[in-house]
Amino acid sequence: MALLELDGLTKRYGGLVAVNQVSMRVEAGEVRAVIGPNGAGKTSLFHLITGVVRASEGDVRFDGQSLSGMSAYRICQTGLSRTFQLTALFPEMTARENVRLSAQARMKRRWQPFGGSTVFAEATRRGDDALERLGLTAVAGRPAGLLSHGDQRLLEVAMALAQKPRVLLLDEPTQGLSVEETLSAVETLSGLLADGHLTVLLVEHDMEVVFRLARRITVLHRGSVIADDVPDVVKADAAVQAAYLGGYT
Amino acid sequence: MAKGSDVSRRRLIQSTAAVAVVSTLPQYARAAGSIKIGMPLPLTGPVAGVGAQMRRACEFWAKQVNAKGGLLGRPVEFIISDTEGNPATAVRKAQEMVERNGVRILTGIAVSSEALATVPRLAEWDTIFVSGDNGDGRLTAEALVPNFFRPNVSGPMGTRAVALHLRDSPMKKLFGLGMDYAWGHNSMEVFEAECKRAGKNFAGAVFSPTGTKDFSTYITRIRQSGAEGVYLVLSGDDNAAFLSQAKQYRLGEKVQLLTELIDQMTINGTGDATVGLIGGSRYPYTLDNPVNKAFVAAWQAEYRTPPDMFEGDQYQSCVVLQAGIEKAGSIEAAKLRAALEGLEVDSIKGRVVMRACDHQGEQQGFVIKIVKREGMAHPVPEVIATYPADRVTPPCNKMVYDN
Amino acid sequence: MGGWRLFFLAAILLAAAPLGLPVFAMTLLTEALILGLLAMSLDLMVGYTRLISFGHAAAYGLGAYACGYLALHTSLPLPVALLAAALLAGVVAVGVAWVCTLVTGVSFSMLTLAFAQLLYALAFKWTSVTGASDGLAGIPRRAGPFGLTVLETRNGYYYLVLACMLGAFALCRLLVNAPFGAVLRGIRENEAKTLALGYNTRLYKISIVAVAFALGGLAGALYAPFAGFANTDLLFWLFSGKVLIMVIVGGQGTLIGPVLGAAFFMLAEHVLSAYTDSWALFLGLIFIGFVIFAPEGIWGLLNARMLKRARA
Amino acid sequence: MDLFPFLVTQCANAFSQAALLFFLGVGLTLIFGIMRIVNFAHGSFYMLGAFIGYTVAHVTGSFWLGLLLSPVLAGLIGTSFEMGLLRRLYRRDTSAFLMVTFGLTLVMGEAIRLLWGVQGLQLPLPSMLAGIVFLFDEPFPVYRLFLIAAGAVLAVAIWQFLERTRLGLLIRATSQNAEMVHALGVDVNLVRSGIFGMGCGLAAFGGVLAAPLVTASLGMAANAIVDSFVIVIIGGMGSFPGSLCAAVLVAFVQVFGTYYFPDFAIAAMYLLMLLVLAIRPGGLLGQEA
Repeated sequence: MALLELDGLTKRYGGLVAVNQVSMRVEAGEVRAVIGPNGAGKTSLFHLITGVVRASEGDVRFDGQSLSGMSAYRICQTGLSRTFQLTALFPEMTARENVRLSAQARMKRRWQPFGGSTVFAEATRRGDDALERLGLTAVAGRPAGLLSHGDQRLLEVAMALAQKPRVLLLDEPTQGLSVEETLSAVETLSGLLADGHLTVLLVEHDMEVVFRLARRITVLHRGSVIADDVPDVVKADAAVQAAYLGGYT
Repeated sequence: MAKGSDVSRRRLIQSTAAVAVVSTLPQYARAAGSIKIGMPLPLTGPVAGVGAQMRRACEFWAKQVNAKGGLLGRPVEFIISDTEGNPATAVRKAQEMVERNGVRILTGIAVSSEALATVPRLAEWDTIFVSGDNGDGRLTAEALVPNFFRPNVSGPMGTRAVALHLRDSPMKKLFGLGMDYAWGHNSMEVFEAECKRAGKNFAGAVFSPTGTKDFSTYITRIRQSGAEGVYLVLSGDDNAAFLSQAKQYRLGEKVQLLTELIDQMTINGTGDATVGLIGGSRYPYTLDNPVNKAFVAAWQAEYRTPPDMFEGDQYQSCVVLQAGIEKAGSIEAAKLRAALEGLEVDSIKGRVVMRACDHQGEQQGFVIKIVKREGMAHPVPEVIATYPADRVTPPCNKMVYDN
Repeated sequence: MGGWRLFFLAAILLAAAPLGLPVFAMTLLTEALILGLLAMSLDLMVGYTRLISFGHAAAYGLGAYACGYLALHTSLPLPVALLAAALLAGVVAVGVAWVCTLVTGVSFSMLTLAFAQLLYALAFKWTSVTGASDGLAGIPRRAGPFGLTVLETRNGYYYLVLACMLGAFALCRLLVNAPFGAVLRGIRENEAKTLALGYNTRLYKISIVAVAFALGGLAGALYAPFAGFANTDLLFWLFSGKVLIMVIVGGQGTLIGPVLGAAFFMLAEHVLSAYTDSWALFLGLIFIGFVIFAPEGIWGLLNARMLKRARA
Repeated sequence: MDLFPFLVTQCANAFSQAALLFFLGVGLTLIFGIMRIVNFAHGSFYMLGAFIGYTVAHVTGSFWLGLLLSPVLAGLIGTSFEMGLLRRLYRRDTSAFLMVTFGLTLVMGEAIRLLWGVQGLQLPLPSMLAGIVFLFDEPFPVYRLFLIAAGAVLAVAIWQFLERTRLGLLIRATSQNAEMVHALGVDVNLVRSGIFGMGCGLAAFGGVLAAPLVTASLGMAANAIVDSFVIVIIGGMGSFPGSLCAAVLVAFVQVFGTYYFPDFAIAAMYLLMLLVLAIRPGGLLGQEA
């Protein structure tokens, strides 16, 4: 059984269909990319999976359990952690506090009103671990709002990682980065994904990034899936080229 | 209004007070030169107009007294501070005057919520409070405390005067519009009882929240009631707003407007909208008696305007206090209280008797009509009826009348 | 800052105050501490969670009316009445917050204002309990069966207020420094992200509003027997606005700042109004000056000074 | 009074009140939509308008001149306040605006007390507005009809301004997306100052028109602040048609609520706000759902 299954997922806004009958299976340990031109419905798909937006039709199953009707925070608690297309951090907190707060969300006594030094200690340990894996240890003490844009993108990934998610959803992790920043970020990410412990669903615009990181690609066009296969096959797919790669130089 | 001179004057008063209070022990402060009278009152906020009148009356009285060598050979000095009409501030200011400035006599405290919050503390402070304008009937009924005295006219007394006047009027059916406030409800209760006693048809009353701006719905209600007269218990901005709008709807052409009280300041602010209004008055400066004539003449020499309603009422309270202090030969609360109880004074409104049972000053009641007069910029009140003290003063410790 | 060390120093100084201060200064200090407790409770919402309330007078008024009613109509000892009033405010807050947290930003502020005004209307209309516009007057300080007659004296009452203040401060400080407080800071800086991390942010918001109301209610409950009355002015929106300004002028998100802000606001108004009728003009200019020259508020100003001295 | 004439009169009452609420709310809506700031001083500009209107009308003997000059003067004061003070604060959070406009409210209230005194001031109507008409035999003041007409004219004028002019387009764009206007290469500072002044001017316009009903008095500001915020929130923040709908809705609830349930008059507006926001968290015509 697949870890994450989408089954006929549809979202309509009035007459507009943002996501149309999308079905997809992501196996444990897989790194899957969802690509498509602007407005293809990639981010909408993420919003549907994570419960930010309610689906008009269809279902999301995670480890066999249906997520439909669950609120966003609860879905996150089942083990799905995401990053945002537009960087979402706690700008006045240090990088370390950012990951700590993220890690704390997965702990039983995350709400503890007094004391809580053991909670903090454990959360800091998990957070520091995540920072190290993304090479951010050197900037751990800096306020997140003052980090470079590249580090901010990686910090968001570190926050998701600190939650030890069973599925990691990355929404355009290199969005807005310069060429050099993108290269180094991709380097870091591919190192992270190399060992195959993580299950990743990746939305990305940049083809270079997708082909470096993903082992399987789903192509969305106007809300519908038009291809779903390994990178080489997708690259060669005529429909995909027409819809997407054709316009991409 | 120019405030500059007032400010420096008060600063002077404050600093002398500060020097006088070398110790926090009240005994020493009391032995100091002047007689200090504390006056927390609203100088800013919606009730500031009333506060300004009360302050002027006290300053005028103090000047008169001090020109004649003071009281008990000591000069009189007012310690004045702004309460914004807020009871929390009023209590704090009063407490400061008592604890820091060694005050043993209070006046001012204009708003009934301020007074009701303050009076329970008087015993603890060992201080006498002589009201200058508080109309809330409860202060001399359920809420009476031994150290409170009211030489001024209360709300029920004003209503009673209007009601007595109505007994002789051909109007049969009456309606009421009151402020949704203790004062409004108390006065309307008295009015309703009086209507029934006089065999009139009381068609009901509505109450508007304080701060109401649009009275159109209330005007519709009054019109629909079919009453020939409507009794108004409104004050300040609400009163001005209602009268302005009633005039725009030509309400006065069909219904006689009656009011518990109206002062010259409101008349000046509302203009012709008040003409024809019949109402009670705590003090109409047009009263014809020698004491009042001398007072009005002296006042006009000082301020070039006639004294307004709250100015007259507050002045009378000061005169009563003066007589009390002279009789007691002291300002200690116990002695002053004994002296004030049963005290009789010939004041600007005629004879005032501070009856011992509930500390209400028995005095005449007046009914006025607002008229336009040649040569006057604003309409003025004209006294159309006067009722003796025993008819307008309620039974002891009561707000409602039984005859 | 050596937080707790400063706390104990302040506690000792305040405890010694009755020895050195004149009578009326103690009255002012007591009232300042009560208002400080109220402002501090609002800081939990405004400073730590960015929940800007225009209706915190609701908590104060509820506490004051509840405590006043109990003191006038029952023989409950004062400490019990205080706790009951605080509890009532906290419970009411859960309902209020449940509705208010449906929206965010200025709409949240306006809904808190709406609730406070509805309570104000209720206090005006529920005559048998609240005394309508007259309010409750002559509220006694009832010592009760424990023989705590010391609470009836001025200094005894001051120590009660001081104890409540210090206790509440310690509680708030523990709360904001615990994991729970870390989540509040997350909500303050980025609520959507906090939700996405898996926190039920609405529950956290409702909880903190309940704590803030309970402590604000405690402040109101302390005020009623202190001043001897409770009336509708304590619930009016203008008072809510003043408390909010106390928090901001003191320095939001610092707990101690709002306490200083409350004392400053009250004393500035009290002292200025004794010298000039135009006190509002000067007070207004002072606030504008603070926004421009001391954006971090009074506590920020003091902190900067202390840092400078430490460096020198 | 029969039911039909009663309903006509009450509706006319409600529309005249709606006009006053609309003048009050629309200026705040414009300011909020474009600047996202909480302007506590809005009620003070409303009050200032009434007092300036009174003085101009008394000095010149013309109500109309008062109605014209007062918004202009108040608008200029508002603009200079924005340029001198608010402009420094756009990078700061809400609390800075709260405190600075609260401070301004205190300063303006006291300045007005010093200049005009504590006594309420009546603004007399020109004779053409002082009359009365009969709606099905029920007397109704001409002035209230004039208020309704003025409200309608102003609503159309603002609507046309927003739809047809470049500045109007900018305002609509900015209330949806502040970044976009930067991208269009517009002097945002100038737009902000202008809009703030315009909002204050509209409040003053409402103040002059309200003065004959309530007299110009020191209590005007405090009530007006809450009323204007309620209109803006019920209508949906930054939505011009929303504030129009909200003004009409609030006025009808006030007028009919006061008639049938006088005990709830004090709470009607707040209950309405709770109800609207519980159903539509963004307000009647607001964007955020």
